Amino acid sequence: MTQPSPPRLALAEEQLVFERSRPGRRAGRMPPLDVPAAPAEAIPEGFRRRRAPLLPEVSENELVRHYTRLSQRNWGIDTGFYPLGSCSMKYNPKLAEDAAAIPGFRRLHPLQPESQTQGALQMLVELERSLCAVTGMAGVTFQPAAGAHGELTGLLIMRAFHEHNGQRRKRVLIPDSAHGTNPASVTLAGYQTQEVPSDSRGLVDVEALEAMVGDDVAGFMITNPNTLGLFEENIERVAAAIHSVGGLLYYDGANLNAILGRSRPGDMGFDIVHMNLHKTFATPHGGGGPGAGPLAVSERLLPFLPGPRPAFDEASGRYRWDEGDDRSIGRMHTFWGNFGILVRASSYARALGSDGLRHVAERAVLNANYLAHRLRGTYDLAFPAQPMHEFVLSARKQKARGAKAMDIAKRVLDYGFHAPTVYFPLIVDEAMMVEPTETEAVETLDAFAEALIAIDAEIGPNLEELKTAPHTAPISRPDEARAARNLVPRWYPQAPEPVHDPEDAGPAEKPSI
Amino acid sequence: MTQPSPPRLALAEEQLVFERSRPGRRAGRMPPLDVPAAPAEAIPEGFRRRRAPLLPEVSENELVRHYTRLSQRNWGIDTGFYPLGSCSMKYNPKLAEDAAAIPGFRRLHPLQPESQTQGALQMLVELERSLCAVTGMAGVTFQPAAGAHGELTGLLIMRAFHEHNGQRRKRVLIPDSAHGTNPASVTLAGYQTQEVPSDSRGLVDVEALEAMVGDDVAGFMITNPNTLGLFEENIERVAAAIHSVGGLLYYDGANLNAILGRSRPGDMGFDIVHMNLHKTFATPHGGGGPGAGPLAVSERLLPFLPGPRPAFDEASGRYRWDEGDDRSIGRMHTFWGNFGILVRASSYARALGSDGLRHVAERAVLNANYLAHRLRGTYDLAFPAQPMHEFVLSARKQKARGAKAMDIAKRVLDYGFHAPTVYFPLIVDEAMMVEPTETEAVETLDAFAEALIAIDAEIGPNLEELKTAPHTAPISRPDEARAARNLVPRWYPQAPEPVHDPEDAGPAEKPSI
Amino acid sequence: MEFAPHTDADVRMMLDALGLASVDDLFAPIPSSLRYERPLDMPEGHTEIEVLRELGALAARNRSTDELVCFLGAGAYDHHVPSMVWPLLSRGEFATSYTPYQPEVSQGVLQALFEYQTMISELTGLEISNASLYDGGSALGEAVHMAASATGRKAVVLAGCINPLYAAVLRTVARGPDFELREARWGSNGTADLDAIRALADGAAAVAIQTPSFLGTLEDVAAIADVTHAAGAKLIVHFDLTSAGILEAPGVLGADIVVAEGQPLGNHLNFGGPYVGVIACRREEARRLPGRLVGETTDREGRRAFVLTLQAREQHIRRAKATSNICTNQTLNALGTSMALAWLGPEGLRELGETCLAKARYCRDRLVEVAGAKPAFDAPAFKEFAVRLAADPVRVCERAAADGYLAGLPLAEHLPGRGLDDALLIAVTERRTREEIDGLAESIARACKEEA
Amino acid sequence: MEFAPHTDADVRMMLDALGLASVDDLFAPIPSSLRYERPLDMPEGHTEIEVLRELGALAARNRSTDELVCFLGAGAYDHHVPSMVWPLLSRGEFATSYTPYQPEVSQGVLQALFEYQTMISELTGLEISNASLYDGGSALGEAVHMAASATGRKAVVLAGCINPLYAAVLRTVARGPDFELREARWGSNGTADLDAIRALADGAAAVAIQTPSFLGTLEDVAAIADVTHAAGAKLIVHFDLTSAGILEAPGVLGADIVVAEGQPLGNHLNFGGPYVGVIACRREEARRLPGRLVGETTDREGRRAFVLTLQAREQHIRRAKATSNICTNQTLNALGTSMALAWLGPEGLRELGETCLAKARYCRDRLVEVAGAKPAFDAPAFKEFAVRLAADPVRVCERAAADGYLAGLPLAEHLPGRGLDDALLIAVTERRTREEIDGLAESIARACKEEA
Ligand SMILES: Cc1ncc(COP(=O)(O)O)c(C=O)c1O
Ligand SMILES: Cc1ncc(COP(=O)(O)O)c(C=O)c1O
Repeated sequence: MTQPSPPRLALAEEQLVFERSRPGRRAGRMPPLDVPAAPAEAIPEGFRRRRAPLLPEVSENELVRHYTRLSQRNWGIDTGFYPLGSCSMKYNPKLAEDAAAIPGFRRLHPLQPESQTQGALQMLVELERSLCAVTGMAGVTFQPAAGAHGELTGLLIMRAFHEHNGQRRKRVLIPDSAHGTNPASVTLAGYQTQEVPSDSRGLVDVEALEAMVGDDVAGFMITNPNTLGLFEENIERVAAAIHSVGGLLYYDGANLNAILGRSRPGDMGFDIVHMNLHKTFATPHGGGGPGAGPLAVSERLLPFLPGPRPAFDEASGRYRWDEGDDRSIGRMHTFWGNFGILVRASSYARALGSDGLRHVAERAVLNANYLAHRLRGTYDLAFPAQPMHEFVLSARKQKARGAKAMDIAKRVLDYGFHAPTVYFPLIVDEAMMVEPTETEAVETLDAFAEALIAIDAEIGPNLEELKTAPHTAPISRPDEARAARNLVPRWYPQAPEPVHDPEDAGPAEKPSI
Repeated sequence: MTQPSPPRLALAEEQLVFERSRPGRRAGRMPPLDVPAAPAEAIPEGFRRRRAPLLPEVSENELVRHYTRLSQRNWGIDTGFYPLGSCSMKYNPKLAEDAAAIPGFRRLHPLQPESQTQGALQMLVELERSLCAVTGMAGVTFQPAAGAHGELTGLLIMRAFHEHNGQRRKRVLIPDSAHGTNPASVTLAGYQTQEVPSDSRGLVDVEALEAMVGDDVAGFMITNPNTLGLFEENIERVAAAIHSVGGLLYYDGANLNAILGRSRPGDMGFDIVHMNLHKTFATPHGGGGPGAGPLAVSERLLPFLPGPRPAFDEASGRYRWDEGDDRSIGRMHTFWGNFGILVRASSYARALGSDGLRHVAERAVLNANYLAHRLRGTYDLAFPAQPMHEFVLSARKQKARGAKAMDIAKRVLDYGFHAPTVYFPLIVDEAMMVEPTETEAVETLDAFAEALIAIDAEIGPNLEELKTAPHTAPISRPDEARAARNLVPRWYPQAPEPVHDPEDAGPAEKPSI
Repeated sequence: MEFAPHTDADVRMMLDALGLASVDDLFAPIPSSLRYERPLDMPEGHTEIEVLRELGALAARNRSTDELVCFLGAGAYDHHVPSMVWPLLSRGEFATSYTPYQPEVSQGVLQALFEYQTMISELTGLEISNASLYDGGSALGEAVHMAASATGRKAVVLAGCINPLYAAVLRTVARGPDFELREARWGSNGTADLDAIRALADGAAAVAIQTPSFLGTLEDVAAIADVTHAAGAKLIVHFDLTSAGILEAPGVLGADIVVAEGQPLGNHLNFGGPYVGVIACRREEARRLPGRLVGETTDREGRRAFVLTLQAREQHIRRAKATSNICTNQTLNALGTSMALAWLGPEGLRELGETCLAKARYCRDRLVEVAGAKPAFDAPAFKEFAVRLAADPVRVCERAAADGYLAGLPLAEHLPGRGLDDALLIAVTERRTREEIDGLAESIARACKEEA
Repeated sequence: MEFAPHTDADVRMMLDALGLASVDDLFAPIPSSLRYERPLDMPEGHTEIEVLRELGALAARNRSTDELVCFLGAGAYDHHVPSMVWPLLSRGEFATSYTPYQPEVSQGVLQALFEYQTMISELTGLEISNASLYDGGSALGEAVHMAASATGRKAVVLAGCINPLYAAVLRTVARGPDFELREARWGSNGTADLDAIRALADGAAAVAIQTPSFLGTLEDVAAIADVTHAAGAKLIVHFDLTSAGILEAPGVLGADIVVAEGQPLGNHLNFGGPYVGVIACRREEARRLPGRLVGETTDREGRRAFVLTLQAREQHIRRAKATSNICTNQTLNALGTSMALAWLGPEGLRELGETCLAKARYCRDRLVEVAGAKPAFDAPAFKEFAVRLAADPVRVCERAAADGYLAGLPLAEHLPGRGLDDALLIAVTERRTREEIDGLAESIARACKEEA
């Protein structure tokens, strides 16, 4: 029988770096001044710092230990299976790290003249071609630093496009299963969000959508496969409905992994597409970022893309920055985007290639279907349709027996896996969203399935242990309400008076995404 | 009260990489052939491999996890305090890793012509100067890959020197407290070892030594401070005795850290000195190696050094390899030694410099004395004299109460530290040899002292737990006798028949060094 | 090179378990009209050896700051990245983890972010830092959002010389909420003009300044704070964290929101990213803060624990009403910043500031002396300064590049119409030696002569 | 830059606890005549920034194989090091650990070494591998010690063309035990001459060969094993592990001890080290094996555990009677070798062999065709081969270097007096492309013409 695993992470607590501090200790030093020191008056009266900042005073030895030990209290893909739905936590090739560390990339200043950065520009132009091939779109901006940044960029393009056509539209539609960044981005772009209901199959209710469209609709944003892992089979009808009122169709690329080389957003009628390279193109997510969220658009939207964009000049055979004209919405990133991540993504695109990317989708969908198949006897599938690269379970049956999705997720940690995404999408009760990705072996899927089945079996005999899980992690469940109520956002040499602010406690069952 | 610490290492077991294997799985691939494939007859009949080797068939994702998890089951300096006596487990600067990774060093072929390797040669020549400064010797060979390799090199030089003088000497003397490599190296050099007793203070019994010398003595090998951490105050008299019969004095540099910039082997009368750069010069020990054991000699022995040696040619201003003449003992390393380690050591020598190295010795000796002071009330000091950079405790009192040095060492692991060296030097009963090094903070020393004191206090109430320690490590005490009796030196798809070989079980209380 | 582990036998077995005949059946949910049956229009896959060869060849077509001695700044700086930083950040447990949604197995990242927040709080003089934004430009945009939300106003005064790239980003994102941007021209000494601010601050949500400014000059934060607060507006300061060892924290001087670009601490130049947007505010504004925020709490056993907190601000809960849309941020880069700060410590940060200050002054003096350059502005500066040259700065830079120097940023392109056609912006970090500075001065002197 | 954490206050407090007045008192045990009071005759300390600048400048004075296309081998090869290897090896838990004396907290290194031993066993065809030796040269020396101990004899026959650098190391270490080295000249086809071996094997402890030989040629291991064993000697084979995917394991063909240089698998060129000496033997010889050996056992709970075993062979127990003096070895490099092998897997290792084989043949053919070179030996070869050129190979190499090629090793210097003054030894790994090979051939052709 599958059993909880002994701890994989370090259980020993680690002091704060500040608590290791001793006055006068040092790690780094500056070279001795080889020029005259600046006179005191170089900094005007009142501009000079009075109290030194409370930075840690710790030796390099202790710093290295500190961060090493912290890392040992953290789970990564390199630690084990990480089936976080919607996040495509696939293997991050080490090849990409080698590529990004080449000094010719890593030590390049963003404002060097084009003549000194031809290789970087060429890399971008070639990556743009690959991303266009994958999405079926006409051109790309690399400026967005993440998916949500791409969304805002896309919505501002949408707005610029409509304004260019003399239209001040109001509404942007999104499915009720949409990710939170979608409505948040809509607001930031100055639009209002309107949610389209899902039908009983978990797909956009096309009739409802058709009833909602109107000529104040700027566009419709959706992932496809959608956040339930289901392919929106009526996407062409959706596109027709939106286009019929002059709206634009926005593709949230979080789930692009499912269809690489198998279907293209451009062919579905999408006008704007962002990609999460930190998902689909396997760049490491860094504990929260950096990512890269390049945005691709169709021909007619090209002029609206943020500038400058990398371009190849046939005549001179040189690469250069193209500023665009005044239709461009302007800059979205201080420089050119998360170039270091783009190098990694480029290495991935080159390694996989046309054939390999297609295999990615095939294996990702195969793994998800296989795992869903293994679990559907024990947990309810939120919707019965054949999923793509991920699927959503509902723990409603388990909840009825006493264990909520959150309990199950926490217990999964004891079994030696990361938890799935929970409580998302919002439209599913006790949602557990599982995305195995293509880089996991079938044995891993089997072991995970057996763990989930074992956890279900614990509900009777072992409920208390389940509800207080995890037991083998570095900490047990933290008091999140207290964290919000009595916000402690930083360390102080003496603990400050607690400040109570009851308003800020979020819902207990927050979407973990 | 100081308590055992929760586990720092991963407790979850990790399969063997072979057990993760699945037929047909792959990680690496070769580029497709861009030249004609070789015809079958390119390899003669009978030369071609018949059965494919049983290498693991594992995806890159699983490989990265495998080695990541294995690492999490291993203790390093970066994990925590590592007071392994005689090993100078000090902080290994990350700066050194950056230096060694510069492509101009890392991707240099050893047989490139001198004109292409001027920078590497210059680095070696400059490092030689620093090592000469530290040791007070005249010249260095970088070929020895570790301390023991340096010993053999030095002993072969000793032999060549005597033979050059027409003498075939027989004996090499070593103290009875010597490290095992010393007598082993003596044998390999074709000499016989003779042990000189230690006196009641833990120093070489000079009178005994004087009685033992004779003109068949090729030389005397010793560390200073010796392996008890005590400075051989009579070293000049020792040198005189050895030199009086034409013998040579060999300095085993394992303890050089204690005297950096404070005293020099050359000034003590040593003729041959090896350094363990993986100790004194802070290069990482890699789980057992690589190290670097350069050997320095006095003027008269220079011609006997292995060639080629890096040299600077004043006339041309170029660096070159100097083969030496036929007095050279010849090559000890296929190429020039562990160059990548030498780059690291060079970065250390440059970072610390003359002032910094002196501070190293000061802090190392201060730390050892402080820690000895904290512990001497609880544990017996093997010898009462003021120690240098390390000290040897005897757990004889504790043994009488039921806990051996080995038990205490194992229990130390539970308290969140690496164990000291135990059962070495052989002349101390229940030896525990503690070398804190200079890079540890006083809080760490205090915490370690308190742990050792707490362990002593466990002997009464908690003896069973102590004697079965460790309890928080990835495994409990392994059956070493069984490992030797029934040697399982590799994995097999099916476990082979046990082969019993009772002879090979070593002593239960092996020196851990 | 592919990374999926499936053998043919695995695929067969799995399809069998699913009762499917072929891999194509997995894509049955996609209408046939939408199935893409051709190979993607891109090269086939390549092995690791080939990919590294290709990308190595591209990288070799760049002339990086390994090759050219870098005096170019303008928002991205060639500071030293301590050797310990990236090996630690690259550890798989950090680098390959997602946002810490499951705190029980994410204490490493959470605690490291909590420490980062503390350091940012110390440097900015404001209590609350978030866990990072995209970059210095987007941080400015988010700060304006905060100020607008706090004041219910929609205008922002850009005062002094703010990096035009930051301003450009702000201009773009201002289109969504229709923020009004009012530019208060800077004075002839290269700093904000208090009267100009006063004239425009009325009814504004915020006044935004940058100090040291894009031109390198130091702004009088306290004075500007007074003017700003008098108009009921919030003061946003874009700050250079590398100056924080010697320059007073803007929060102490009256700033309400401090933003910064964290690249100069612990992050490589990377041709412009990934960098890290820093934002800090007062406790009163905590609920308006964009992005992730880590807070301290306890677990069931009362042990200290760290969690993402005040999530009710964020998109995944508040959705259309969230303070921002940010989800993925720049955590790893933020940890790089905090590791670099921990490595420096208070004394190292002070030394860093003093060193940059002294070297920039020396460089300016040398240029004046050797190359006949004229300081473009006379306000006190930190590590960056503008000089006017006797020849076209673009041509001078080209010539200097041939000598091995990245001489700086010709200002005309970035600040057109400001009479800066002859001006060059030069940054001097602690990595530059006197010899390099002397070499630059000579190279520029030569170039000016040859171009004259 | 110093790494000791002591503040002045720490030092004071600690000295006080010890009742000492000053740091100098710590050195009281050193007689005053031996106290060194001057500063050491070397530069003062430098900061990280400075040290990296200095060493970077030195490295820039080298022309590495990043810059030159490498066809040089002769014992060190420009094979691909998989990207995953060094980031994993560099993890502090591996890199900063000592020899695994405390198995309870060293299972990571121990298990990884056990896996390494298994892979070496598979590749060599012998059951027992140790946990590494220093390098290929010293491994040969240790093998001869083993054979001498097993046979009680003192002579060793060096047959075929063994890398002269390995032979040189053997010659040096042979002085200690007074081993007698007998050189059996190789045949005109560049392989060992069976008759020459037969003539010398009598009373010898071992016959040692290298396959592929230094000249790249393949030896007939089985035939040599017969001759060797007929004389009661042990057969030592120095093997190229990169060929093990296509060449039969020497142990299977009769070798008693197999040694190798592990560099080509997973280790960078590093100007000659750290590399890794490989040694494997039959079970009967386990107690003669030098160095560390990891064995499997169980812990008190019956869980699988790994330990250093058969330690009674080793210096720390057996002292003067130990099988070797080795203590510190090359563990990290051995793990690099096993990671590279795990990455390749059986199929990758086979591909590697086939690729090197094919490319070396193509290269040889091109040189013959384009540059008028003549193969120096006609025996089958693997990845390395010697050709005779129409011009002085040293001069040709100089010219080729100007074209960007590291053309190979002129043999005359390493094998003087063998009539090889016009011979160049060329290695072709899987990293070389057809284009590079064609380029080399053209460069050599040009050079030969110009030198003629
Ligand atoms: C469906 C969906 N949309 C958008 C996003 C936001 O992307 P990012 O985190 O890259 O900003 C996510 C991230 O999880 C997502 O899953
Ligand atoms: C005193 C002493 N001598 C010699 C050696 C051998 O050095 P190495 O392990 O570098 O071969 C050691 C190693 O621990 C030692 O402590």
